[in-house]
Amino acid sequence: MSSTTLAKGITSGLRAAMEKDARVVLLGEDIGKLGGVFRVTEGLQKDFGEDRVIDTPLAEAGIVGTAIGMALRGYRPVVEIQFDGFVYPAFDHIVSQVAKLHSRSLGTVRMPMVIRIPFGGGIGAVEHHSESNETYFAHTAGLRVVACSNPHDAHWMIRQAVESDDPVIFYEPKRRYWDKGEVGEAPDGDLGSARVVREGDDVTLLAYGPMVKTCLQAATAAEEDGRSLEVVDLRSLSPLDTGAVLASARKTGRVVVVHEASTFLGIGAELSAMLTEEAFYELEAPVLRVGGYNVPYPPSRLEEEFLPDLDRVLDAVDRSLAY
Amino acid sequence: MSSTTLAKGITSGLRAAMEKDARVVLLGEDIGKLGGVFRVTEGLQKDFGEDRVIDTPLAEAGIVGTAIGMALRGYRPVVEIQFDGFVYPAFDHIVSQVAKLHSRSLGTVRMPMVIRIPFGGGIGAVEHHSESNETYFAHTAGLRVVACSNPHDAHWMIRQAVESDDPVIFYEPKRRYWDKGEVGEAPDGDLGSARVVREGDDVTLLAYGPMVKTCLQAATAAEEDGRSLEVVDLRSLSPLDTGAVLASARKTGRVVVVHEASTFLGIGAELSAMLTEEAFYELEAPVLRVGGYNVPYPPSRLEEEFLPDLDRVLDAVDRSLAY
Amino acid sequence: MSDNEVAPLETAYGVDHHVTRADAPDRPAQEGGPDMVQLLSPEGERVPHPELDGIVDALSDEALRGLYRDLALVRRFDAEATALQRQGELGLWASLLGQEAAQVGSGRALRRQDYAFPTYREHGVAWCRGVDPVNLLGMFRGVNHGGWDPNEKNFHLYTIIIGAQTLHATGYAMGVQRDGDVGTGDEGRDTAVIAYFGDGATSQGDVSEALVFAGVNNSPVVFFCQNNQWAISEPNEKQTRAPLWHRARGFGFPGIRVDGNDVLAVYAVTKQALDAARTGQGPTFVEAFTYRMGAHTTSDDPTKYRVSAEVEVWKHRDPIERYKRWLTTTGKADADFFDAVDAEADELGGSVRERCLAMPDPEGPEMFRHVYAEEHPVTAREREWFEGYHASFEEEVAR
Amino acid sequence: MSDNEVAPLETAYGVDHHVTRADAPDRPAQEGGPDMVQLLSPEGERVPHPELDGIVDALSDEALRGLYRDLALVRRFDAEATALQRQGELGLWASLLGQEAAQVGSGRALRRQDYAFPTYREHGVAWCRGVDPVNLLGMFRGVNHGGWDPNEKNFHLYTIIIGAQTLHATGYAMGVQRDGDVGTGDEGRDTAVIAYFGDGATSQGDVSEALVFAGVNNSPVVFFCQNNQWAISEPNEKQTRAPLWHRARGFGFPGIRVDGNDVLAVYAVTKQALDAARTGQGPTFVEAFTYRMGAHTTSDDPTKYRVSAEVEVWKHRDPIERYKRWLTTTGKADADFFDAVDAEADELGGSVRERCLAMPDPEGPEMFRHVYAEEHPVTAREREWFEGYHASFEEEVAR
Ligand SMILES: Cc1ncc(C[n+]2csc(CCOP(=O)(O)OP(=O)(O)O)c2C)c(N)n1
Ligand SMILES: Cc1ncc(C[n+]2csc(CCOP(=O)(O)OP(=O)(O)O)c2C)c(N)n1
Ligand SMILES: [Mg+2]
Ligand SMILES: [Mg+2]
Repeated sequence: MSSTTLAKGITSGLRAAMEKDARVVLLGEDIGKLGGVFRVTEGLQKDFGEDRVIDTPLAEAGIVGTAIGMALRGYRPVVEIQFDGFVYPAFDHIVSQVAKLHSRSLGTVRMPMVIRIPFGGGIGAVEHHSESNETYFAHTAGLRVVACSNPHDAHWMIRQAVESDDPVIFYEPKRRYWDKGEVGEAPDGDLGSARVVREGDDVTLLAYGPMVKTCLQAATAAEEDGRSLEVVDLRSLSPLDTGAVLASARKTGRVVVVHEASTFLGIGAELSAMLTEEAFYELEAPVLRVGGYNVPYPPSRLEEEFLPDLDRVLDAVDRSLAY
Repeated sequence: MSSTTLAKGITSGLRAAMEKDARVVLLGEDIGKLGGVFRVTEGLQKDFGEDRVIDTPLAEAGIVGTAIGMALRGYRPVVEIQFDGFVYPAFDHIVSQVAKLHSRSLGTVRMPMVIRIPFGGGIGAVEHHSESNETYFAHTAGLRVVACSNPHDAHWMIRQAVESDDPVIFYEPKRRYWDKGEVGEAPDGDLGSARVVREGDDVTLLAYGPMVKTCLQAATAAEEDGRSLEVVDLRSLSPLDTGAVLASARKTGRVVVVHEASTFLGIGAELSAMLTEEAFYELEAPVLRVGGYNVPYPPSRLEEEFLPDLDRVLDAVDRSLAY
Repeated sequence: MSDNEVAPLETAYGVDHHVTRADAPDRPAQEGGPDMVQLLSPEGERVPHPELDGIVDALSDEALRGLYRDLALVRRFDAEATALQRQGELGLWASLLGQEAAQVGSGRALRRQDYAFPTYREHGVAWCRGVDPVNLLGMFRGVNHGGWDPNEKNFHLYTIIIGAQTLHATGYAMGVQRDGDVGTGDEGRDTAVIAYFGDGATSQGDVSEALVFAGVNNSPVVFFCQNNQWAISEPNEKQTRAPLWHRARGFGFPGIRVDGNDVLAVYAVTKQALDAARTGQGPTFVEAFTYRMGAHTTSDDPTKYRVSAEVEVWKHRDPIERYKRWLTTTGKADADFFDAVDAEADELGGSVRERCLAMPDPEGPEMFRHVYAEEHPVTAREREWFEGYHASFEEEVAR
Repeated sequence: MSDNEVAPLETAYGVDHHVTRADAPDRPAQEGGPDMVQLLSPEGERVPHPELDGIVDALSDEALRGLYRDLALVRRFDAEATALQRQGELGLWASLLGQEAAQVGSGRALRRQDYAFPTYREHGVAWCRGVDPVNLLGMFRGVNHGGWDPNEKNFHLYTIIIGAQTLHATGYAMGVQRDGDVGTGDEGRDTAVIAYFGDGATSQGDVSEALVFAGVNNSPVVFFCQNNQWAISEPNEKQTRAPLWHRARGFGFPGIRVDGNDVLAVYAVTKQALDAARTGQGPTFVEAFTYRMGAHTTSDDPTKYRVSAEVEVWKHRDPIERYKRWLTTTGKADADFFDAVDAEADELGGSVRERCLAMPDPEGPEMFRHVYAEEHPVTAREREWFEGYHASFEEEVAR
């Protein structure tokens, strides 16, 4: 038990994974001496050497493409994408190769690769540094997509991701990197599981990554108004933990999904469709979505208005309760 | 009025657009002498010259990237992506540049670009040649995404797409390329509009591209069982014509969405979420989704089992009516 | 096939190139130019080459006959596959006609521990790697996306996305380096990787990035470009302004052009490059100058874009004829040998045909297998649904 | 600034390069090497260069002093921006410290009709293109993604996605060709395009693809690479095994290395390359060998990865000091001139600061504008919702 930041939770998770398995290698831009722009890999090159913590040329297709080759040779590569908006040059390798190689090879080839992506807004960054692109990957069969929201999960989920024999897109909520919390002795369930992080009866809030904290704050605020909100941290977006989500939805009958990504075809769309299919008669209100607007991520001076916040979550809760 | 194939409907549409505006240029692999692997650009290089019908190097990022530059110079580039699965190397340019340049430049720059993508399965092709990747683009603000389903629309929609000052991802249902039909004198509404292609009362089928025909067949078959299905050709996926979709949904109270793309975060998810939000009390059944399974597109000998067909559509209709 | 010593590379690769603004593309002559390494003329005469002769001279007559057998069998297999496609047994076929020497020459230069990354046309390399040819048909027949275990054959699956495999090869080579399997001096251990790609592929960013990564890491990988002059309908000059073998220099390692229709030259040049790689001298770019004698694939119609006179010129440079002539005139092989190979080829053709027709179609639920290595609830639920749904039809039919 | 005749290119670019396996990366010496074009030594002495002297000699003293003014003002502006960031007025700043000569030299070689495609660090080029420096701050302050009309300045928006703009530049140049604005002999019409990018960018596939497209199309584009030795924390040898200027040859056009801290050499070399482009001689790759004196951006901490001794070495090669020395010793400028420039710089700094602080924050609904050029119902509905939602708060507050 120790208190640490979300970023350092990942660092220690990576360290543990690297100590346990010599085949774990890290690849990325500036991850060596600099320790990555968010210092997540700080100290790892010093301790594990340049062969295992590889400062690559500046080319994301090259990074993921060579990581595929290393995986074929038996390595377990962990790739760092410097910022969410820089993953697209590697998109082809991720969706056409990483996601498909296991199935294409009839199971003879495995792709135990983790692609770490610091994602989302809220840090006042310039363009391309605040994207929430999880839909692209969650829609792609063959990938697992997860997002951590606190130091404990950050630590354990990265270890689980590295241990998974499937490729995992690992989203890190960059504006929560510096949030502190305890890292417990064991993971909370496996990589595909959601977790109820606050129990409640009136409305269910479904969130992941940076929005979990926002939803918890909303729940606290709502309590003052006598409203009991349940908050579920989805943790995994592909697969969705439909059992956990359904259980909560059935209990409250009202669901609000919250994410930074644009709502149009955001994860909220899938959750709404799935919940309506599975619990048609149990929902008292339509699943409501609170997300980024359907516009390119705006200049940072507008990001507070773009991003879902406590008020917008509570507004949706009100609307849900009005049904 | 003339009867022609869907492919030739596009050819004549492109020809008309090029005759009307000398700034319209075509770029792609093998689109010159060969006329494209589907012969959609057949004869155009001969008539408009190599400067306007450009056989590019084999590099999709290069094609879209240089098309952006040509658009900045005032041209209206129409890019052909040879097959759906080959668009990913250009993904970065499409989502980070094409989609954003107008807004990034505060409106001073326009991106009147069309990216033509033959899409979907059903032609017995090898891997990467049968993808339905519309979710990726429809989720991307700044792009318009449309799909034609018949020769008339093919002709007029490509002309509208070329005339649009916004970037348009133009999906062509490759297995319907050889379907014949009349091309009328004028377009059916503007580029963003859906169209009711068969009226009915019991259940609404929402489809686009190749699945429109499948749904029409299903509606004919259902008629024999005394079921009246309404079929709406969405035509535009971004924006969705919510007015038309809602009108039909309200009329029948039951909706089935059909597409080849995997259902998880497919367009059906958005339609389900939107319809449930907008017409919660009017739906008699949850919006049901019939789509590709959530697996990589299988070897072609399995594609009939992978793709939605008449039976699967009718099965969903039955399930919808059972509510 | 016997192994040889590493010849000094500098001499072979010391050719200089100087691009001026006046530099003209290769076509329409499509001559390899004075820098092209050739050991056998189109007439089947041995062209001396001080640096490479040793590699070829070290081959036993049996090995030399073996190369011929490879060429002939691969061509026969390819013809059978084309026929199978015409008869509707395959959805598509990408013929290697004309490129047999480029593939067999390089494929036979590989050691067992080496690893090859093919495109979709490397049937000759697959043959050299011991892949049962019938397994190459699965993808084209639509019964699978690749019918062999890459790790068993050290031969990756066919890659359709142009150029992607060059990065996979480079990464694999980076893994080889980390395993310490370079420059140990142990013949059975030191490992090289070879990436195959076409002339068109050189335009893809992926290929250039592979050159960057391989150069920077000094990785044991050979970039083997079969310049068959065409990328579907686009001739070479639509892809590059400079000869392709010039490309590598700017990334910090040597490039060389070899006559891709000369099996001996391809063998020698590739072997030298592979040995350079495995001994720690880093990557080499080999441009095998050859020609796609047939259509791009069976779906293609080359009469739309190229003249038959060009094909005629290249017929004269046929890789098998020239090698046969040399084997005959040097007395290394006689009519009996050629007859035996012909017979074996017919047998192979028949067997491939028979086994192709016998290939079972996959079962529907197969598509849900192997999507993930570990249980995935969405896939599991869908498979269940799928099975139930199809079972309901069978019940209906049964009733 | 006066214009000059096109000097013959072959001589300037006739330098040959020969990469051997032993080829060592440039660091840690970071010497430009014998092939680097230099017209002014770090000591401020004029190095004769038969082919390029004519270009520089044709510049009037006024023009030469103008170059100094540009360098000094740009540096001052940059320092002000860094200060504004430290004070929280900008979210980030990417300083060009040390790269003034590379940017001003190349920027002043452009004609009005030419078009430039920058990265995020081309403040000096922006200056030469007539962009009001305060507009460069908008993106870093977070009030917009780019605050000028690219078509008015013939200066594209800053591009953050590394390398992407090289393809945009190439496409733009393909448009120029189609407009017939190459090789007409009309000085006001013939147009060249310049693409700026860094050493790190050369690894991106996009950049290589741009070289392919430009080569194949013989497009009027100059690839201007500022090799400032670092890509954030990664030194040049992590990106390339060969000197960067070697890269172009394999794509079929010339490359040249110029001392990027020598404003005269950069001007001359770029002008020659631009004129070659506009007269139809196709692309050139220019590597400006320079140094990033500061951090990558204000978010960066270079002490983590580079030694101060290196920075010291480069201080000695400062682009402004050397040019000032030369202007002084040759009597082209006197103390009064330098004082006047200093005063102007201070004024610029003050004005930039003032106007930066006065920049209005964008209004919320702005984000819905310009997403599409034509009405889009989703955006329209959302904007309405947004306005209603925020209005309701104001009502609440009002109550
Ligand atoms: C990324 C991508 N774009 C386009 C294609 C379509 N395509 C298949 S083969 C081919 C031409 C390849 O030419 P080349 O690299 O010379 O190889 P060859 O077929 O001549 O062996 C093209 C454009 C593809 N498979 N992948
Ligand atoms: C596609 C992409 N990947 C990563 C980044 C993050 N990034 C910003 S600047 C930079 C280094 C660029 O180095 P270089 O090209 O040498 O230009 P310099 O900053 O030195 O001017 C990196 C990796 C990015 N902006 N875009
Ligand atoms: Mg080829
Ligand atoms: Mg740099």
